[in-house]
Amino acid sequence: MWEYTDKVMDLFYNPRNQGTITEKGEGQAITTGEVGSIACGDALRLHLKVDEKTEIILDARFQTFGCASAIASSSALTELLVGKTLDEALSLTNKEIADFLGGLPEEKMHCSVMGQEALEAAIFNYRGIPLDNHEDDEGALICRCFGVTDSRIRRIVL
Amino acid sequence: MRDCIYLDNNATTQIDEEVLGAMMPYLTLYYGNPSSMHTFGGQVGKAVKTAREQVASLLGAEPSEIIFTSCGTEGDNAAIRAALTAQPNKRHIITTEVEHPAVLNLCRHLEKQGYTVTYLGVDSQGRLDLDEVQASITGGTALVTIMYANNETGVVFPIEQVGALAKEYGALFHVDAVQAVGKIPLDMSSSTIDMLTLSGHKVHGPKGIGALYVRKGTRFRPFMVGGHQERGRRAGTENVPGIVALGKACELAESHLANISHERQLRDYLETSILTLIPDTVVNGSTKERLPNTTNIGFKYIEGEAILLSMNQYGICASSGSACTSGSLEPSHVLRAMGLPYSVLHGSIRFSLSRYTTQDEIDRVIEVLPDTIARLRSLSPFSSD
Amino acid sequence: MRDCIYLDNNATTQIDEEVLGAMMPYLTLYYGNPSSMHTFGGQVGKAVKTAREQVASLLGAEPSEIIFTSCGTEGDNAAIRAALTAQPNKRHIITTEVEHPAVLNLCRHLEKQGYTVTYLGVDSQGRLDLDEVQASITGGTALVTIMYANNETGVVFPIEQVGALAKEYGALFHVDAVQAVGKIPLDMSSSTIDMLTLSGHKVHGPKGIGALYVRKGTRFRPFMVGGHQERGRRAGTENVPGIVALGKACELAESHLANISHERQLRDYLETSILTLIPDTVVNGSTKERLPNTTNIGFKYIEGEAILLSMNQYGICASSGSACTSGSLEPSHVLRAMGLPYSVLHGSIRFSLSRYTTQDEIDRVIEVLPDTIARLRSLSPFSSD
Ligand SMILES: Cc1ncc(COP(=O)(O)O)c(C=O)c1O
Ligand SMILES: Cc1ncc(COP(=O)(O)O)c(C=O)c1O
Ligand code: FES
Ligand code: FES
Repeated sequence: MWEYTDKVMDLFYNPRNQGTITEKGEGQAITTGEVGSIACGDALRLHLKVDEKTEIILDARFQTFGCASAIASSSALTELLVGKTLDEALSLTNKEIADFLGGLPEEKMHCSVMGQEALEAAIFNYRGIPLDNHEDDEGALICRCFGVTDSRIRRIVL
Repeated sequence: MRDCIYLDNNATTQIDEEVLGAMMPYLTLYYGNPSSMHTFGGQVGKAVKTAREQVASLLGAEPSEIIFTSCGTEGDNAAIRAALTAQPNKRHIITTEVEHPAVLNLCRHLEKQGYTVTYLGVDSQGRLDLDEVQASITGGTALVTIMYANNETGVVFPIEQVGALAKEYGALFHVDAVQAVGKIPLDMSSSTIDMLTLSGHKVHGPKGIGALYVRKGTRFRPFMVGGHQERGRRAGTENVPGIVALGKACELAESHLANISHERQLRDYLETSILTLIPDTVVNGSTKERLPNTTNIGFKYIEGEAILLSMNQYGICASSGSACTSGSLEPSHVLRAMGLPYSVLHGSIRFSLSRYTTQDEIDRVIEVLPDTIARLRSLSPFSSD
Repeated sequence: MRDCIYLDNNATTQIDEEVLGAMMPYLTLYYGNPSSMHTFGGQVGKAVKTAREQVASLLGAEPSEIIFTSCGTEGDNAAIRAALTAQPNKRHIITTEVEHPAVLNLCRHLEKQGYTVTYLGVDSQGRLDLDEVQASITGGTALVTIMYANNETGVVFPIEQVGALAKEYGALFHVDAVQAVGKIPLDMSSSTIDMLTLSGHKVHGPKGIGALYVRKGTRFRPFMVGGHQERGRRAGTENVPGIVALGKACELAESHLANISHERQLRDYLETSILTLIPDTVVNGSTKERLPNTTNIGFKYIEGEAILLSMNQYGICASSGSACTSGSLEPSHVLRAMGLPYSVLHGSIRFSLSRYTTQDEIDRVIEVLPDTIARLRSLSPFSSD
């Protein structure tokens, strides 16, 4: 049995900001980022509403297919994003997501990486930057889900 | 956790009160070593003898054909090693892709030591193809080792047909019956099985005890080497309380076999209700040849751990995959071998009942499960696709 | 058998009431599988963790260095096999002639598989000769496996000196401490020992549980292959009640170590009284380096089984040789290795005390034993010689 923190369990049972964003006002843009697939066993679709002038994230929503920590990580991510500029958001690490949750079991750290990657995808989509699919990563696959490797997690965590 | 609705009986079971009653004196007063000379040890020896008879009776075997072990895994390891040692010139093993890790990982290990292993596949219903057995078996096959019933799906294999083929080619035949014992009547006296594994904690006995049936006349070398306990076939001071408990558990299991429809009815009710009330659900594995207590259900578009933890909130205990693999992130090797689609693979839950399961408990599951599944689906990016 | 004067604690011991109390909830309420996902299984996981810490504490080890096994025999088998697998190019083992069958018979078995085994002898006091160790060890020695203390005589070996030699030659060092644990303070953190075996039922825990200490960094391949329990080092559903019980037993043993003089005083009193009151008696084994609870006494000119059965009449339980071999007619291999004269060899009795042994019980033994021995001697053709 995984040792989940109370915060993880709370956000799993009562996730904040689930769903999609469809409405936007003037001067606002909606962007999405998606990682993972059903084949892998986890996937996250992140929706952001961005103020085009200030690049401030006004709203963040998620849809997640995955385990309890994937759902909690997604919820945490959306809470951390609102109010940040895109540049500030880009510097968000998966460790901050994990910290927000009071920690994740080591085997589950990649669930938080998924959030960080979906964020990157959403912002790159918004800015029209092509997505790099991390194929250069070395090390054993520890989550087949979307090619996150050991070394990448370590890099991101450290 | 009195309020737990325990539907994880293929992982482990509750000790029956009578079993506990039978073992208690051997945890307290009668602590002697059955191998000792003094009466104090000797009394204990008699209790071990009775237990051996009880286990033998459930299997339709003779007491001398029963070796007590510490668990199902030990039984599997001991049987497979013994079969290979007895036939040093044969280097081929036949097993299936859906065995418990106790057999599967040992076979993988033996491959590294120069054995050739055929892993029989299963169809999308989890069933074996006898033609595949026939096609792979040769005179050089030392051992056919397959499970009686699968722990994840409950699917029961055509044991005697496989055994007949094994006999025809002179291979030894071992059956991991950890999940079948107590749920299906077994009779070794009319069987093709040479060795059969069972585990105490799956039949309302305690953890830490199991047994291996070895047909009279089968050459057997001990896995655990040391003292001459179990007539030289399993060294180590006998786990007397465990043995006595296993004996009683087998006696109770034998008499309960007549009422096994209790589990079957509740299981069927649970299964039908889920399929009816919750959209996008499927039963994994053949429903024809199946253990009466088990159903494995795929909830499409959501993930198993999330389902388990949500049910856990309501005190409902079930599992995804076997307990042995639930610590890992891999989807079940059994469901993968069945070639299930990904939408099902990751969201499958095993419900396994016992003679203690009640109608009220199943009603409660049926009451809370639809909303639980709906909530998780509302979080998923796929369900609306 | 409440009235039994139980002086056979090296064969097996009574479960301590506190130990029983600790394990009971895990035989009744908390039956979950610690590998399961649900809280019900998870709770049980915590109890296993505590038990691991308790065992580690008694040994001065880290919890991650403890692997739970089913008995001492399994620990010995697992350690010896693992040591050999880890060093496939080294084919030499050093052990002693006086090991328990769990080690001795396994070594004999390994000889048939191409290993060379040196069986170190002992002197007439049951002591090892370090020069012999030095003379037999080479760079090709995979493993030195010796017991901490002998189960029949209680003689304690110079473990750290042997271990230092093992280290010097790059051999792994396994110690069967089944009889030493709880009777002698142990501290793995300052020891040369790589692996150490213990057994629950020798330390007022239940039968069916044991542990193997494996020093951090030691390459270890599981003996029992299967699921990933015990961090992949011992497959099989954890014997939770047994594990919890062993933890408590180790905790109690640790605190009792300060009062071990209880056993020593009673043992010395028993020994001195026998030697004084009964002619033609000798103590077998060195009385210097010896377990505090054990005395092995040779009653010349009469036969062990007859003595045991006569004592049994008075409700006194002791043993001749180890329980494992007591079903055989052979005199003890330990006493034979010591080269004792035949007159002693066949009439030797081991008295092994515990923290439950009382002065009254010893008094009673001293009261009845002289007449018992005299009666048997009056039947013997040799005693009048
Ligand atoms: C020194 C020694 N080693 C090993 C064992 C075997 O332990 P177990 O009976 O728990 O397998 C015993 C006791 O029987 C023993 O005294
Ligand atoms: C089919 C099957 N075989 C073997 C085992 C192993 O039994 P044990 O956990 O008693 O070692 C299990 C259960 O875990 C099982 O379901
Ligand atoms: S996202 Fe949690 S296990 Fe892969
Ligand atoms: S006379 Fe009884 S054992 Fe030899």
